[in-house]
Amino acid sequence: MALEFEQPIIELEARIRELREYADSKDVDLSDEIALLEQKLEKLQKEIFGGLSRWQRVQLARAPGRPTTLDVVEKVFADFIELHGDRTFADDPAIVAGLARFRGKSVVVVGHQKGKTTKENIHRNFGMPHPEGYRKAMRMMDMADRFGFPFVSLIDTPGAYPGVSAEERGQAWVIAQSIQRMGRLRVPAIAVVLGEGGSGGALAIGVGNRVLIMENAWYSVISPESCAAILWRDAAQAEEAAEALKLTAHDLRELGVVDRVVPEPGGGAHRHPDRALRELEAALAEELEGLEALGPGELLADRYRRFRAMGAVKIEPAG
Amino acid sequence: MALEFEQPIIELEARIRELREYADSKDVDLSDEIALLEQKLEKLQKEIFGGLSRWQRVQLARAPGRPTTLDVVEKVFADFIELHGDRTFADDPAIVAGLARFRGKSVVVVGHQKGKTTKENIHRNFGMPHPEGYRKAMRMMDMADRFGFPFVSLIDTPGAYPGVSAEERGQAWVIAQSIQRMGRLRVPAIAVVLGEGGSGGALAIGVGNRVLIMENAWYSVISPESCAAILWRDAAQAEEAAEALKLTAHDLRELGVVDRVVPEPGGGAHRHPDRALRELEAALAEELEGLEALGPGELLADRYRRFRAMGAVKIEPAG
Amino acid sequence: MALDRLFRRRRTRGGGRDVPELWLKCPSCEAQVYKKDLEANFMVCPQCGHHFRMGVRERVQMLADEDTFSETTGRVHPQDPLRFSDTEPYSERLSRYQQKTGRPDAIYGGTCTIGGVPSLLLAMDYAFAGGSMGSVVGEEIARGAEQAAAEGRALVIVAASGGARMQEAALSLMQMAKTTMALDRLWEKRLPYVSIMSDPTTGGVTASFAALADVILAEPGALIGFAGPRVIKQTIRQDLPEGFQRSEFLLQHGMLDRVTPRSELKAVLAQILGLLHPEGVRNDGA
Amino acid sequence: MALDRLFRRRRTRGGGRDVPELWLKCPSCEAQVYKKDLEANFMVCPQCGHHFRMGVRERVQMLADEDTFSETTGRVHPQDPLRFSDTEPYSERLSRYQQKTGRPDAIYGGTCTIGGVPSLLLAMDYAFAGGSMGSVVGEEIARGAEQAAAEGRALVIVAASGGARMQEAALSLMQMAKTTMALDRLWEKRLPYVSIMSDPTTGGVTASFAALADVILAEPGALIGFAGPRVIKQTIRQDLPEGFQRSEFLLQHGMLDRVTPRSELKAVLAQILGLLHPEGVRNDGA
Ligand SMILES: [Zn+2]
Ligand SMILES: [Zn+2]
Repeated sequence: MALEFEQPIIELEARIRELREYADSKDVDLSDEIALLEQKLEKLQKEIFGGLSRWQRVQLARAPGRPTTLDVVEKVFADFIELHGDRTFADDPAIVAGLARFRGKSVVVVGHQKGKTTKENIHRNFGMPHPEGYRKAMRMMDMADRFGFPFVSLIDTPGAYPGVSAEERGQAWVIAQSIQRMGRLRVPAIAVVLGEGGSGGALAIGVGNRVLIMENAWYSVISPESCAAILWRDAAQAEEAAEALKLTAHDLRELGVVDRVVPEPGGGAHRHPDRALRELEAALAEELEGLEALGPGELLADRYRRFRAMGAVKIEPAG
Repeated sequence: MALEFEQPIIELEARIRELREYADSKDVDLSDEIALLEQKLEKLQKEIFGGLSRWQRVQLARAPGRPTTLDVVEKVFADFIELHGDRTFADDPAIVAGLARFRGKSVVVVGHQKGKTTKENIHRNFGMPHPEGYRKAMRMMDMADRFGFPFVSLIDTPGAYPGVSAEERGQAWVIAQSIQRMGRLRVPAIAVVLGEGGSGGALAIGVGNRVLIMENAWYSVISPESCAAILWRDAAQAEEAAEALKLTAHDLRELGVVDRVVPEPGGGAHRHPDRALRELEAALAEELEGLEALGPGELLADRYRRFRAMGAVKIEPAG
Repeated sequence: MALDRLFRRRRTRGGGRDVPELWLKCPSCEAQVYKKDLEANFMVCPQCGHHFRMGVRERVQMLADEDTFSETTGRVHPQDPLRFSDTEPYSERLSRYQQKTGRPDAIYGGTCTIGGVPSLLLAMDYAFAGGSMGSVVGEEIARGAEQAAAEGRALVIVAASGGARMQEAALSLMQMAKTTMALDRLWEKRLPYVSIMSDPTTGGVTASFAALADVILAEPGALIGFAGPRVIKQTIRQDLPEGFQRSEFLLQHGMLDRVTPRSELKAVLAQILGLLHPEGVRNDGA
Repeated sequence: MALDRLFRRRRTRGGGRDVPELWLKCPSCEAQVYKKDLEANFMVCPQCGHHFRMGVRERVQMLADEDTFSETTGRVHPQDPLRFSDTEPYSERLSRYQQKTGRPDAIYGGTCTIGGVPSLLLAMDYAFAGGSMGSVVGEEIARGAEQAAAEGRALVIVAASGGARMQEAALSLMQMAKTTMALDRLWEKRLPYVSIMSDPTTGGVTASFAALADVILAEPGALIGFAGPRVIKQTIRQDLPEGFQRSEFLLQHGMLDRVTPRSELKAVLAQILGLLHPEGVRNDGA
């Protein structure tokens, strides 16, 4: 299941593991050899991960083993309790929501959820929400506002589900409503792009005072494959489309679309999820603390300023 | 189509009409005879309508020709424009909603709508809303609050639809939400029971600062037929159930459930809809004027006081 | 109105209510269960997990922290404002239920802590006229909400009801608005309200305060809905789908936060209250 | 993203865009329609009522009261922040559209009165890159909302768009949040916003400002939705239902207030604005 460009790292890791096991079982001292290989591993990781193409990052963002919303609520938050349903039509398993504690204080958490197995993926519709998912998210935003709890969203979706049922029940409407609802939160709101940030289905829960992104996540208006299919009329040009879309964490930091890149350990979050989540926890703690000083009106104004500034235009002076 | 107890009135009216036509066609003066019969008619109407049983009122409340929401918005309001949809699932024809002008000022109007023909009745589900109807109503309440317009609701339903589809989509939830939403209006709200006020499906749009009722309308927790079916285990006992439920306008005025009974002309609103609607217009004008002096907070407090006082209990002093 | 269900049920249940039975037959797995065992297991069938209905005192005992409960209900008494009579005068019906339950009407509750969170806990009594909501139930719930708001408590209501009480007609209907509007006192103070739906929760109770909680929990297999199944069957003239209007169905349709077995109910409730009312825990006042 | 539709359409349409044609074939009834007749009829087929796409100038002329329109757009110019290039560099694409339309980007509008109500009217230009929303469209809409709020005007936006503009990638996506949030300036002032959806209104435009109006009107037969029909077909691997994603379908599904033929659009819009912004009419200011 490893990605092609990871192979050298994985092979080297395997050799180190073997050497360790051998040393342990035979009770010989191979610490010098191991240390050498570990240095080599670190160098190799830096080399490979320092030179990742955008398309390779997209693959990392989708890699199995990468922390999902349920991993985050379990390991970054405490006392998580999942709450279900949109009180209108259904419970959507593609979005997970609930209450939790973060550093002792209550927070509301909402995130896209992909499955870890094929069966779970089908159950969770590969993390592609129906309108009900966004209505559940909005209900959670209401709850955050009602109790004055910070709102944390975790983005990891290829996009909102593009199916007949979703269209019939107003996919566009509910995404628009969710953007609006989140923009109106009177509490601190932080959005984190965990893996895939696919279009409006991602943005629907992305209207934070701060928007964070994991180092190997992507976030854009369209997936590279769909973009290639439309602009190049060939989905196989996804690699080129990924380059053109400038959809990586560092690209987005430069464009001002995200505020902070959460570093992933060498090898990527999918290979070292716990370390990645500790980085995320630290970043969340810092950002939340920074927002705590702001009152409801200031938070609203701060969020409007943030998104109002988005875009690249040249404005002629009034004649 | 006339009700049994109306027959003598209708016959007398027919005779007067005949006499008039005869006098006109033959050019003879029958004005004394006609005047006499008209006096008799008035006496007869008073007699019959003064002694109506509760069950007879229920029949009047359902009589074809009685003004419906669409008649009210056309004749009592000006510039009505219907707005559709709950922005979630469907447009429910059992509830009509829109903007209109009343005495020159903008108002939001929502009401149950029955059909006047069988075909229209099927289209409008006999005035029994699905959850979507109540969500449309709530959207209109939002609009009234947003613009500061008075909210007028017109109640005329046997009840919310008791079907599988309605249960699946949360009939109970949406009725509760609609009661809550209307209770939270920061604008003057007046509810008028036009015809049938059947249970929670009526109350969902009945949380007014003032609740008016047409003289021959009914309003209760259950229809007489259903009540009889449950308590007497015989739907044919509806007449007795109607008596027991004390569901007429005057009963409800006495119980404090409604604030004002809008008088209907002799013979009932279904036979003289325009005169009935003029009475309604005058009553609405007076009540709206009375509420205009109150600010948003006062309107909320007024509405809470009104409904908080409902019920008959005896409270032991604290020991 | 789902009171129809009450009558049907009572007829199909074996045995008079006043005869103490030592053994009960589980309606789900048909096992014969020793009543004491059942009571020790919070009225959950040890064989199959079927949730029997539960008395209100036992309910309060199960949810309130030990030795923290103090009753607030009991001083509000029903009237017969309509002098209602069907096959039996309402006033006599009331007396009968009052004698049977020892309570003035279909609700029981008071102040307590739950997992350390100061709360006002109310439980509807299905044994009293099918838990139907008339003026007294409405009044106690409104008072409960107001008291919780005034004293900084969470509100917890365990619903068990066939709906509004027909014998108080329009006045019962108005309780739906009264209870709903009283909940807003909690909003103003940012105090949480958790609704627990037990078997059955239908009619005007579901369509008012029970459906408007911050968090809605339901017991497994509970009948929950607006219209009663019999009425719906008459309307659609078809058999109802399997599992229709049961907790699990409602959860799938997005109406509930969780379906929680009775054995976990106290823990889940305490966790939710602790998260929604953290100041309450910190102050540690009851 | 429903930009895919744009490309498909352009290929299947007969005739180059730059050749002035005197006769057009109606795609609905297949009648040959004299172009001048069509224009005189607001681009509605006189035979069958099919609504052709309409130019933005004609749109503004049709909706604004005579001699009240004053353009506010045109000073915001697109950039190429990503130096995007697919089969053609974005910058060249932009120049081409700018030359073709005479406008810097896919939006045109200004202040006017509509039925006497002071308004800010914006129309998206489908002829410019399929009416796609990049930074300029987002900026003009945000400015429009802010100006309307500052000057006490109603906001009216005529949507005609395949969705967000891919060539500005994440920045286009952010316009969905920017435009949505700017609408709240109108809320603070109790000023109305009416959205008019014309053919097509899809993708990020539907999923942001276009769907969030106080009143949503749509033209008959317009394609309206989130995902494009081709994408949906690929997803479900089935043919789409008849009338799917057309105005009338959306109305039935509760998403629109009214489907209004172009011949009635001005009157209906004026009536709604008059009701929602009565002070505007009283002041009679433009
Ligand atoms: Zn059992
Ligand atoms: Zn044609």
